[in-house]
Amino acid sequence: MKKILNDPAAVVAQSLLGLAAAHPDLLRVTTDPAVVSRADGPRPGKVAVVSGGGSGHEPLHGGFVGPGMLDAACPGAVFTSPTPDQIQAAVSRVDGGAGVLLLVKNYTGDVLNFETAAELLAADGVDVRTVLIDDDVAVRDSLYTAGRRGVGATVLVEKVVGAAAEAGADLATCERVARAAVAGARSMGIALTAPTVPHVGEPSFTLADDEMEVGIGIHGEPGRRRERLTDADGVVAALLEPVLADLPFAAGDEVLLFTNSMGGTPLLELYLAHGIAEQSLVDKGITVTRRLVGPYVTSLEMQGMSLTLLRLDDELTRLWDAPVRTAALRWGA
Amino acid sequence: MKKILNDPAAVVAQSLLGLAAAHPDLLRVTTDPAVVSRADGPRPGKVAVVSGGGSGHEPLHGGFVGPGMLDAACPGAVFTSPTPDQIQAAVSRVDGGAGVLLLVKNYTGDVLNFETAAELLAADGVDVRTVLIDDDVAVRDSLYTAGRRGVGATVLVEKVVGAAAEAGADLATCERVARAAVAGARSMGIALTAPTVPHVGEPSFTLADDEMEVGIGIHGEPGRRRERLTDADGVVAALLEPVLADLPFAAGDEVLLFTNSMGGTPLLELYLAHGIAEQSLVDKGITVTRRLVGPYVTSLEMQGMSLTLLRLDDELTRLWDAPVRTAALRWGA
Amino acid sequence: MGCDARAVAAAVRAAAAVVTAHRDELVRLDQAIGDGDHGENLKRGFGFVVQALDESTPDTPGAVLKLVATTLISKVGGAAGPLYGTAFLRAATAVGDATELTPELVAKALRAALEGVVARGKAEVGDKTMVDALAPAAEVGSLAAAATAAERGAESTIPLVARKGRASYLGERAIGHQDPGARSTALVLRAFAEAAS
Amino acid sequence: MGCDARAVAAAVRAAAAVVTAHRDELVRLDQAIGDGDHGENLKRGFGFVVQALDESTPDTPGAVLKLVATTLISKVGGAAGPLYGTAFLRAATAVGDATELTPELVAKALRAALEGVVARGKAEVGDKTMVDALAPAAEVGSLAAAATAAERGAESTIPLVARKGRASYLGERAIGHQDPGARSTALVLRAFAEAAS
Ligand SMILES: Nc1ncnc2c1ncn2[C@@H]1O[C@H](COP(=O)(O)OP(=O)(O)O)[C@@H](O)[C@H]1O
Ligand SMILES: Nc1ncnc2c1ncn2[C@@H]1O[C@H](COP(=O)(O)OP(=O)(O)O)[C@@H](O)[C@H]1O
Ligand SMILES: [Mg+2]
Ligand SMILES: [Mg+2]
Ligand SMILES: [Mg+2]
Ligand SMILES: [Mg+2]
Repeated sequence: MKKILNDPAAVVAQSLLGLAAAHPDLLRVTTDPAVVSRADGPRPGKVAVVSGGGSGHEPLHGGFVGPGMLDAACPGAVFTSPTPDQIQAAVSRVDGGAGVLLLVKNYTGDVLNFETAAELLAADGVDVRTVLIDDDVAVRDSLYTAGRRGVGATVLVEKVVGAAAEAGADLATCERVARAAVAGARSMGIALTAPTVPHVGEPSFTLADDEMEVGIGIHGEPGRRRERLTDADGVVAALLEPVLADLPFAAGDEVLLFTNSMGGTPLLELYLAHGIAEQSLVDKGITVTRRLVGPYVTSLEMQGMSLTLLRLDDELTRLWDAPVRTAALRWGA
Repeated sequence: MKKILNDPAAVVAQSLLGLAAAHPDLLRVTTDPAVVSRADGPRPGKVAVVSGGGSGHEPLHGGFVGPGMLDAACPGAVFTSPTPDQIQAAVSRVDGGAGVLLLVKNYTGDVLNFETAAELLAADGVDVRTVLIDDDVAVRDSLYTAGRRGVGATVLVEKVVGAAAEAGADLATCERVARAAVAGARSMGIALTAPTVPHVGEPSFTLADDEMEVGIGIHGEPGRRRERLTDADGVVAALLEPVLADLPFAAGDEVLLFTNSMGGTPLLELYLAHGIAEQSLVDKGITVTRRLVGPYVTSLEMQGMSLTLLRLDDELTRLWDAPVRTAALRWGA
Repeated sequence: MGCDARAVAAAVRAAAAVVTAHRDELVRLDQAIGDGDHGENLKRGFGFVVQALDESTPDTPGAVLKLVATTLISKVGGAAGPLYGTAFLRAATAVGDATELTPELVAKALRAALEGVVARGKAEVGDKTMVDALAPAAEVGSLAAAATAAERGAESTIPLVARKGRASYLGERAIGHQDPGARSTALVLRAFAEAAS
Repeated sequence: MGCDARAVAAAVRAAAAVVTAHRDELVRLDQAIGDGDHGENLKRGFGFVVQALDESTPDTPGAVLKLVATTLISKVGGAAGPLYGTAFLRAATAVGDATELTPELVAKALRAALEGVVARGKAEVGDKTMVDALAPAAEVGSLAAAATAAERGAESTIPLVARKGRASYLGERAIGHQDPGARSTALVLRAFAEAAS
């Protein structure tokens, strides 16, 4: 295993110390339990927006804590959802008395732990709502399964909901915005290489030099199928087609196009793929009015990428454009 | 070779198209010759700050074009410095009549091509100055060698000079600021894996699973020596000690600490290393007043990191804090 | 051997030891069809359980089970944390204040554990989860029989397509792999059975 | 064979073919002690040179050499672009308006090329650069002898530590590898010699 690492069991805590050191003006961090919260929180009268999940997806979620986005994040062990105690601690650090919105990626572990935390918080009198994010079209959605995974859309949902909360929206409005963003977002990803989880010490799967995993998640789970690695045009088409077909997106739509690196894919390749994706959308009569390009929802050092489309209306566009000041996403402030 | 790529010979041009698509409000891009320039340039009466170099180091330099930083960048082929024509074209796109400062990483190829361009520009009556960036302490500096390489400090120099130019400083002042930043900056890097150049198709070197290259550059050149991979404490010490000893930095200094990923090292590890580096500096009585953490000066998908220290005074601190609006670095705007 | 709080604590320690010994196996199973953390999650969680028992062992079997439950819930995370935690919590409630566990109470606890896991996770037998190990175990009389039933149940997950948990993302590709949670459930029940014998 | 503009253009095309054929070898040499692009850089550059010659071949040997120079300077980048470009530019100036190259003019052109490279790159013999191939070549009379001298010079770089160019970053680790620019210089001169014979 090639990593810059001390004790694998302490990687999350030690990394959080570095995050805190890097952004003293922005963040407060505790390691037991692991919580990242706004330096200027709690904000009385403001809805608190809290998310979290396994570590290894950085900058998600800790890198999105700050004015205009998340109030707090609770990072679990690598690829392991946080515990209810952690979630409760995160909420108590930022609860401004106007209610709490939990943004949860739809994985069994995340759902169960946030569910428990929400019950305990409600029992303590906190007005808490939960919105599940489930944008991954690689997974069939059905009542009888765990449902679609939450992947790239997470950063988009966190941004628009954070903007609404920052502007003073009440809990019901924040929840409505979150559900609208989730409803309009679809994603799909591929991997060229596997991530290596520190406590495992070897790659999560192996791929031949001419193979790619299509329909990959962000936890080193194998994808839906293994295919021959195609050129960039082929990769973008393999991602874009199922995304477009699922919602479906149609000519005339205005969208945000999010071209995400899984971590190890360099910007040179990512921008190349982004350009192809934009051109494909233009060809289909879909107007890209906003974009995000970079490694934002990652899977450690995995090479690969995902595309997320979010259908925009005026409200979502305005919320996307609103100022944000976090470690990983910042504009207008 | 596992890459999201069409024709390897066209990778730079196709990636630039994606960069342009992603940032239409910010950038203008041409591919023949390859030039990235500010959408709002040229700015009459403003010193134009221009940089460039081989591609494969993204977001350097194109990701740093915009208000408060570079006016234009000229990306060469992967790991190959740009040509004089390209540099001339970049300058002509943004020359506002108040002079042009060329920021050049100290490599023979970059130096020679920028030198030729500068001669041709001067012959055309452009007031052009050149500042070489040479911060890599892994390379012995001597009159009889090519001198130290330009690595991590590049982004810091581009930021402070860009801020000075944006605020209306004249060419002499911009040059002075650039020289001051170069004089106060030192870097060192290590690699855990090698990058793969698209037109080569295989990794630039091979390392055993327990080895690291110490004193690596950003072009897949082998480093000064190969050592057994240590833990994160060991890696940070191996980078920090030669950096501190070189200037030298001393107790009482105020510094900017830049913890840079070479591309493939995930943020989880990078923040961990950053935390260790900050603590080491605290222990030595050096005060870290500003930081930058992320993949900013990269070598394609190479895993590894570098540390850069920049000694700060009031002027450099103020210039660092000034607003910047580029694809990769943005605050206050 | 009487089955008082000390005996239950000893059984839990034995389970912790088994889970730790099988950490890598469970990691490998979870790598094949999940995210590779199940062995590490349970090892970490049971490590905290042993630590909590070292600090003070509660007086009744029910209280021991409850301590296991709250520790797992607060320390493990992932799917296994709440599901294992709920199983132990329901078992604790089922045995009440009894100072010794009778075979009847053990059977009742197993049924309660199953009900808790199903209530939380909504999985049915055949969905390729720990329910495939726990459900047959809850139908038989003794711990020894439960362990054997759980082992068979865990093996029965091998040919299945998963409908719950991470493995469900794989579709047909999950076929041929044993569910890690079912395997760990069988391991824990076998450890309990041996400690009780 | 007379050495007019057409003959010089033919020699340049021959050099382009050789450089292209040896692209991978030059990439490998540059990977060992540089950044792996030398073969690609020269292949790309000479490709544009051939394209320029296809469009129109200038009238004099000097004009052909100047077209090679400006094309390499404007298309190659890296260290090799300006250095090769300067070499051809100085050679072009050295031969002036002559319509045929005499052996004396060839020798003069080689010396001018060397002076240009040294003026730009500040390397001396023994610094492990293309100067190690070009300097001995510039001392002899004929193109054939120059090619042989350049080949020996290129091989002489193998045991050296580099003091210029990227290989200088490697210190002792550059020992045992041939300098790619010296090797390509020998290849180009051999192609010229064969075309002229
Ligand atoms: N809905 C569910 N009902 C019952 N058991 C489940 C459910 N989802 C997952 N599991 C069990 O949890 C196990 C995975 O646990 P673990 O790897 O620790 O958590 P995670 O999947 O969050 O990484 C699976 O092997 C399966 O037995
Ligand atoms: N200062 C110099 N003087 C003469 N030749 C040099 C000098 N620096 C580099 N070279 C030559 O350039 C060659 C490398 O060319 P190339 O790989 O195309 O450029 P780069 O080093 O910029 O990648 C070296 O092998 C060496 O022969
Ligand atoms: Mg997990
Ligand atoms: Mg090069
Ligand atoms: Mg798991
Ligand atoms: Mg080279």
